[in-house]
Amino acid sequence: MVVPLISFILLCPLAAFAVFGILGLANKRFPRQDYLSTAAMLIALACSFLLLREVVPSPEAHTVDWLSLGNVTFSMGFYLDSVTVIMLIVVTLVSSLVHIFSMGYMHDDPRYPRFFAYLSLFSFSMLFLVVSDNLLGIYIGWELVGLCSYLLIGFWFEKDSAANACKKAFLTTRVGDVGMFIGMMMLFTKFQTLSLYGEDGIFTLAASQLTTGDMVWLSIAGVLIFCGAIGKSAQMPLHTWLPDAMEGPTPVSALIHAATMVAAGVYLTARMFPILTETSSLVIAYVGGITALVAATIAIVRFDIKRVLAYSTISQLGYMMLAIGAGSYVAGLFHLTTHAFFKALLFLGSGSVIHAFHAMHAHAHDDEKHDHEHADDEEYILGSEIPPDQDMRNMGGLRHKMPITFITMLIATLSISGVPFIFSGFWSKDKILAGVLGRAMEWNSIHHYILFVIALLAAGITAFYMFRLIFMTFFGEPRNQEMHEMAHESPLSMTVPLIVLALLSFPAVNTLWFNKDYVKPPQQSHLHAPTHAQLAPDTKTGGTGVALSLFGVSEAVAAEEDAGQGTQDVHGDDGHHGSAHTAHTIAMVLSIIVAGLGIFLSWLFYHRRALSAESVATTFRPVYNLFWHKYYFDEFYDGVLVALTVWKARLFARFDGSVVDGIVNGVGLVTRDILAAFVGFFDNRVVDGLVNRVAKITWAIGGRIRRIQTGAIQTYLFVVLVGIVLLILIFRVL
Amino acid sequence: MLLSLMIFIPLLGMIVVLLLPRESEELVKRVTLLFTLIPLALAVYLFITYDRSTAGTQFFHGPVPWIDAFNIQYHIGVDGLSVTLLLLTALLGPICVIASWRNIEKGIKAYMALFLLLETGMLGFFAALDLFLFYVFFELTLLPMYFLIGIWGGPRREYAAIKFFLYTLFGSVLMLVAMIAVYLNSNIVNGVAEGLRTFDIPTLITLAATQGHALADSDFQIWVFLGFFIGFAVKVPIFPFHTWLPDAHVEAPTAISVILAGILLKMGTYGLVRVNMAMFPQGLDHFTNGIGFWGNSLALLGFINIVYGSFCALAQTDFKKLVAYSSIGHMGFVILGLAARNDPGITGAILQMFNHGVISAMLFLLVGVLYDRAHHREINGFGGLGTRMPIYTGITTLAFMASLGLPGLSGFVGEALSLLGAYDKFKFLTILSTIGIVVGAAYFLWTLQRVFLGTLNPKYEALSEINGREILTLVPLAILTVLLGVWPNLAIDMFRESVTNLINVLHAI
Amino acid sequence: MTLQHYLVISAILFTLGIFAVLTRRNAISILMGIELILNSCNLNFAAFSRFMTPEDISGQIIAIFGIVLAAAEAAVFLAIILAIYREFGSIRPDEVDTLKG
Amino acid sequence: MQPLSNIDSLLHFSPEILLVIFATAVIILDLIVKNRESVAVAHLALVGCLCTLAAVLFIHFSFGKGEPVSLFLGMIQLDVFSTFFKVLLLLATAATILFSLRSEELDAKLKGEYYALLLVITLGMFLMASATNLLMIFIALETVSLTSYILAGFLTHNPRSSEAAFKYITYGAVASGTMLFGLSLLFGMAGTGDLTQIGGRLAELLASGEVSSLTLLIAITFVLAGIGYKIASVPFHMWSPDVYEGAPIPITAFLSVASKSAGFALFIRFFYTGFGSTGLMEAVDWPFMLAIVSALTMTVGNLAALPQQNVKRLLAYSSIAHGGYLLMGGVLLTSEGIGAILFYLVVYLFMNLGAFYVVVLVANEMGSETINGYRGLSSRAPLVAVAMMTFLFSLTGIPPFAGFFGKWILFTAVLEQGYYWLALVGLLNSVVSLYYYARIVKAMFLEDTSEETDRVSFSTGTFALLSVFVIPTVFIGFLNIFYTFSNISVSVIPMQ
Repeated sequence: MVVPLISFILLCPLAAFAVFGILGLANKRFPRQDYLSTAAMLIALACSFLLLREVVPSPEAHTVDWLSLGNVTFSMGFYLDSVTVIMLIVVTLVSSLVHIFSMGYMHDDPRYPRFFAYLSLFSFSMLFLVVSDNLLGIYIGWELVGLCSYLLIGFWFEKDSAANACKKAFLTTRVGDVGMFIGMMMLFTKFQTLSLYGEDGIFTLAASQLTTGDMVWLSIAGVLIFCGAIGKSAQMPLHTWLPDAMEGPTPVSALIHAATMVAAGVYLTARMFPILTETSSLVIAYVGGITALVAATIAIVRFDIKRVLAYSTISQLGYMMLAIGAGSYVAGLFHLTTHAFFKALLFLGSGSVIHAFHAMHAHAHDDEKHDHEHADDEEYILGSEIPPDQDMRNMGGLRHKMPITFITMLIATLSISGVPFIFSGFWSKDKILAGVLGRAMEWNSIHHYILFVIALLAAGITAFYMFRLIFMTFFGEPRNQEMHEMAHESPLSMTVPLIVLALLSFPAVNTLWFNKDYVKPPQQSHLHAPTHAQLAPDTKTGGTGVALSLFGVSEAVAAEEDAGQGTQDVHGDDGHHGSAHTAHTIAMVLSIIVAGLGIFLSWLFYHRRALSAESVATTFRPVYNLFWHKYYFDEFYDGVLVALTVWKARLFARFDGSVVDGIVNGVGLVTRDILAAFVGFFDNRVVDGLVNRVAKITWAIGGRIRRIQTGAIQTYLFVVLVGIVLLILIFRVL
Repeated sequence: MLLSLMIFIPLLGMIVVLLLPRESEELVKRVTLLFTLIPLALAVYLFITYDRSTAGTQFFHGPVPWIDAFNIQYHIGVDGLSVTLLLLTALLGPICVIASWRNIEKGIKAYMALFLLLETGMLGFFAALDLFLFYVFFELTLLPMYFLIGIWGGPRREYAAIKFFLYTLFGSVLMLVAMIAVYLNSNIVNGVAEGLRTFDIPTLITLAATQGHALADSDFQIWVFLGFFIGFAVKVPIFPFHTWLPDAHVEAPTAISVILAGILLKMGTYGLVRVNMAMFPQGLDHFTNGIGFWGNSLALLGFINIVYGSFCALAQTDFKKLVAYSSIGHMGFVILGLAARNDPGITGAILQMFNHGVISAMLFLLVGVLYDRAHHREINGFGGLGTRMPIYTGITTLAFMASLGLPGLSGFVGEALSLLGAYDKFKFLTILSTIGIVVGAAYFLWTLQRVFLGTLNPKYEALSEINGREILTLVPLAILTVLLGVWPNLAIDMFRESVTNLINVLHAI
Repeated sequence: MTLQHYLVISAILFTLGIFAVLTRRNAISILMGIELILNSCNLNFAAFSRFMTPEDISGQIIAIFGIVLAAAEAAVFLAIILAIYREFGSIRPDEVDTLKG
Repeated sequence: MQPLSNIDSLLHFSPEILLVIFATAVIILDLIVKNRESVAVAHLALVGCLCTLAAVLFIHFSFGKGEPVSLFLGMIQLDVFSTFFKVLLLLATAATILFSLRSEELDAKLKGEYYALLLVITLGMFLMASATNLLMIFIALETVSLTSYILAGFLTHNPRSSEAAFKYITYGAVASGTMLFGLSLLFGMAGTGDLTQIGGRLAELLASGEVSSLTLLIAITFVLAGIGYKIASVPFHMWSPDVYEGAPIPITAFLSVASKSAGFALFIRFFYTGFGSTGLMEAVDWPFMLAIVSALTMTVGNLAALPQQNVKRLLAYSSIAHGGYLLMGGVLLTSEGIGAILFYLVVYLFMNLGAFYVVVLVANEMGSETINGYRGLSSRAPLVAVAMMTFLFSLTGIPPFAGFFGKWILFTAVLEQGYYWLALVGLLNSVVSLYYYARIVKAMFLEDTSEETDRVSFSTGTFALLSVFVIPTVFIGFLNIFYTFSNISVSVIPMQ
């Protein structure tokens, strides 16, 4: 029953896309592409729910030979365990909602049908990635979602900014993917397979064959594969593409760049969990942690509503990475799901706000806007130039104008800020913090303490900027009257998804994660001594979760106790149980505190105006600048860039000065203009030149020989004489 | 017999075409199309009826004595590799005819006649089992190619044509020396000559593997390997013998570029597999055993091709030249895979050969479509075409994605396998080669952006969408691209046994 | 008079002939040089025949044939010189150089 | 074998006699026929060739199936080898006569002498191919030379032709003089004029030290000067470009094919019979000398051909280069090598004569001998252009044309003897040669004349003759008969 269901889930969106493709090739149009795609997604959603029953008792892989060589066989197949199912549900759910939302949001777009076709293609690729049971399959899905994001970011490709953004996104992720591919090559050469599960899958083999001697290359392989995740999930230092990706339509940002695709990185890392060594885990954790903090700080000072969300996404993804890196497998994935819902909600909400403004905007300054978009895209992409309909400084007091949007977004914000107990975000985040702290206490490793602190800070800042967003957008006085007049609540097709997502932001629907029997973290066979120990926090809070999600806090501790007992007999050493116990309590308390603090501060700043952001900004000018300039990432690249552009102008005038930014295009520029042009030059002058030189020389010799042929007969006879003499001499000498 | 029929029907077609009156151009085209479709039908029949379970060559014709003085025989047959490439050749035949339907102004009759001759040459080359026959067919493709580029080419066609001709001839004379050397040693065992000399490839392969035979001497094999290698390297082309390719491609008419990239390049790699690897395993070993400079030389060449080709492509502003250089890069993967000498490597290389044939054919056809409309190929001269010609943009995107190795499309499988295989032997070089993947993505996407994305260049407001005939030429290739991307076994089944067999030969030494 | 004397003389003749052919600026002189060469050969044949194979006169026969052929050659040569003179108005060999390269 | 007496020899000598008869008959007929335009004379000469051919074959098949027969007390030898060349030469002569019929540059008044001389020169070449005595060799050589001087200068009132004749005779006279000197030395050392005995004698004398290797070296070099001048090998080649350019085209064609073939016949017989003995070759390593000469010859010929504009001159250099290729076969001392030479000569006959025929046609129709005169030929006379293309690529040695097979067996023979450097030089040269041959092809096909010129029409006879050259040029390589024929013909050449 499993295989047909999954196949069906995959086939629905694929078919929807195929219809579009075939008709498009025949230069026809299918008028209701939107219905088709949406229907496909809904069916897929239904099927994924059916799968819930199928998965337990035991995860299993169903494979077919995909590519069989003489003695090696690459199989394609599905692997179905609890995580798969949950991911399936999340993806299909969010996707369907986004489909519905788009019907309203994209309604008057000239390429309306194409948009849905792309969405379907994306859903297919994402689902394929989720269900496939081997690295190759994952990689395939991985690249395909990359393609879709390329197509969708560049959906409005007339805008040069969009054109640049999509290229940047694809290339940046591609850089990561190459790392991942190298990792795959390493694993393949070791194990001669790319399947993960089954007795001849990588995990089993790794567990059985590898010795401590292999730890080094295994760590390298792990990190390399993680590179793919760095690219896809926009971790530092490859994060710069995600903010630019906001050039795409907002539903896309919600679906791809918040809920699903970017989370694929986390999913991949989680899938790789069993072969992560201590080193690679630590690397992952640090990358995640730093990303979380840095992105959050950047988000504080953005004014473009979508960019704030973009950076918050980066930060949250960092959070998940941190969790996985710190061994809190379940926590990471739990946060992935919760985040998927509330972040999608936030984006869609912002979308509805933008839509409200944009509608008006279209009438008011259409051409003017058009101009400035093409005026100077470089600026624009750096984000210092914000389209007015996304600029929070033009908003304010919208809560009366668009109540539904306001309420739903508020819920989401509470959830992401980790407001205790009734919001799912709190639980997932709390799990992560607890996990990190737990690991720190068991191994009492300084690293994990640092990471824990980072995570706390990030949590606080998150709360701060999210509420900043809410306050600036929905509270206070309208800053831009004229726009405010025009603003209105969005149509039903857009508000319904908001409401649904809002409901999903409550823990009750995420109970699966609290059921410790449902999601079991796999064994990590390559950590040193306290290996098994790291499982404790998860299972424990898993236990707690169930209780808490149903009753109040009070029982939480009690529940925790017996959860503790539960785990104690699993791996019975009291020491760590104790540590885990305390870890969890501390984590929970602290997280509540920082969240509260953040919210309170932002209330002071942006609602009560007891403190003025400006004054603070001026007092801490350097810090503010650092944040404002996103740690000078782009500036740094552009600095390099300018130098190169000057060179370019001088050396390679034939290249047009197309707008380039960000590391990828920076590198692109280096290779393109310096290296490539050099190589091209080399090819023309040197290699080809050599050939032509030879030809010329031959020709020249021909000319010389001609000149001997003077036409005077006596010269000829002289040559004869000399020839004879030479021949004779040569043979006397020899 | 069937095979001979397939090879010589185009030749017959040439004669028929030559007999037609030069006025009736439509008729000429139709007849040519017919005579290219018959081989296609036969090739499909071969493809279906080929026994995938054995490595041996099938559909023999011969050996029929031909020139007794040198024991030269007419001997043809196919194994999995040849059958795949025969199918590719036969497929591109009609496609090119259709592609040339409108845009050949002068001398359509001569054009079609030469094209048919060319097809005979290519088909014969892939089927020949007698070394001499092999060489004759190899050279037979030169003349028509020279004229097709030289007469119907672009402004610098004369330069390009003679350059192509000289380059290839240079390569093939070295090949000739090696070939004669093989022939002369083919009957010497332990220093004493016994029996007849032979050109028969299967025989030679077995001889080269028998102890004490002159052909099995490793030094001899190394030199002969070099001779053949240079001959094929020019065709592939392998750095530094590649500079004829960009010129030839840029000047050649669309259909001919398709043939160049689709088939002629494969003739080089096919020769490497059929002769260099199968016949001289020790020679191959000397260049690929990973010890010292020579041990890495072949892989090094592959790596240089990949990176060098990609960077050159990045530097181009001429659409066609860019595609041409990208071919150089992609053939690098083939070399790398072959150098690996293991299952994934060789399979990947062969797949890459076939897929590149299909994909690059698409790319050149697409360039041609654009050129027929805009009459220039300056990438920076376009912009925003995506709004004017959506279908064209769609197909181009597909081709580009396939070419930059997007999984799910055929380009990926070959590349990935070659790299997987190569990493086993040449870790460092392989990792460096992956640069090619990124750069490849870079120049294709950058081109995509400059040509199709952004604001529409006002010059091309009135650009017409790709028409039915052009779509007809592209769709089969596109289907193949997707099909082999999702179902590589379809192709691999054909030559799995042959590859296994080849590897056994290689490991026998 | 031993064989050597004849050989030396013929060698000298030959060399003179070659020298004349190379240096003279007049076609007729060149013809004379050629005649010298041919005659040195004839002398050789005769001498060899006389000293090496006294009983066999084939050498002398060759010499006679040589003289005949020389005469024929001279005839043709003179005819051609006439033609040259008609066309070029000169018989200086270095002025007859329209064909070159 | 016992040499036949003069009387018995006459029957075997009938081909030569026939040639003489026809030569005189041609002159007489010319005196009788008043009409200057009549082609009767030419046709008579043609008939003469055919009769001679018949006689040659008849004798070959009737008397001992080409068992070597020595005629006129060992003056000349009649065997398969000479028969082979006689057939070859007659073909060349017949072709030349046909060319001359179509060539418009010849003076109508002198037809009789012209064709008579052609037959006489053929006679001389017959003798060159079969002479086995120093005297006969010299006579044959002179016969050929003298007649060819006259033929080269045959265009009265054409300064170029006269100049060609002048240079030719001056050069030729000196060369043959030098050769005669060498012959005299040989005669003196060996004490006999009989080629078949000279070799043995010299070997003995060398062994006994009565002959210094220096003298022998000088003698051989002088002989080489004479033969090298006939086959136009470096450094004795310099007459040929000028003469070929100045002479009437049919004569150029004839010289480039026939007298080269005859020269090779003489060379092979002389060196292999005369200097073939191992002892002699230890003293004077003439094969190595010739190897160097051949390498130089092909290189110089090809390189000098690159910049040429005049097609006749270009073909002159190309034929020098081909002389170099052929010489490679001569240094190997193997029957494969000689067989290769013979086969290549057959191929060369057809492709080179064909090329020159096209030159004649173009000279007639376009009145130009330069490459530019060939521009757009493909559109004006497609068949002729295609034919020329065939000849040129065959000369280059590109499959599937016969030229390739010729080179193929030549290089096989060379490599078999381990002369790798020589083979490599030769092959690289053939790559270079492609360049200048392709220049003509380029002019004919790739460069379309701007002004749309009308198509030139040729008589069916022209096409018939053209196809006579094209068809062999395409198919010789694929037929066994020619290989076997050339292999049989070398059987009489003694090999050490």
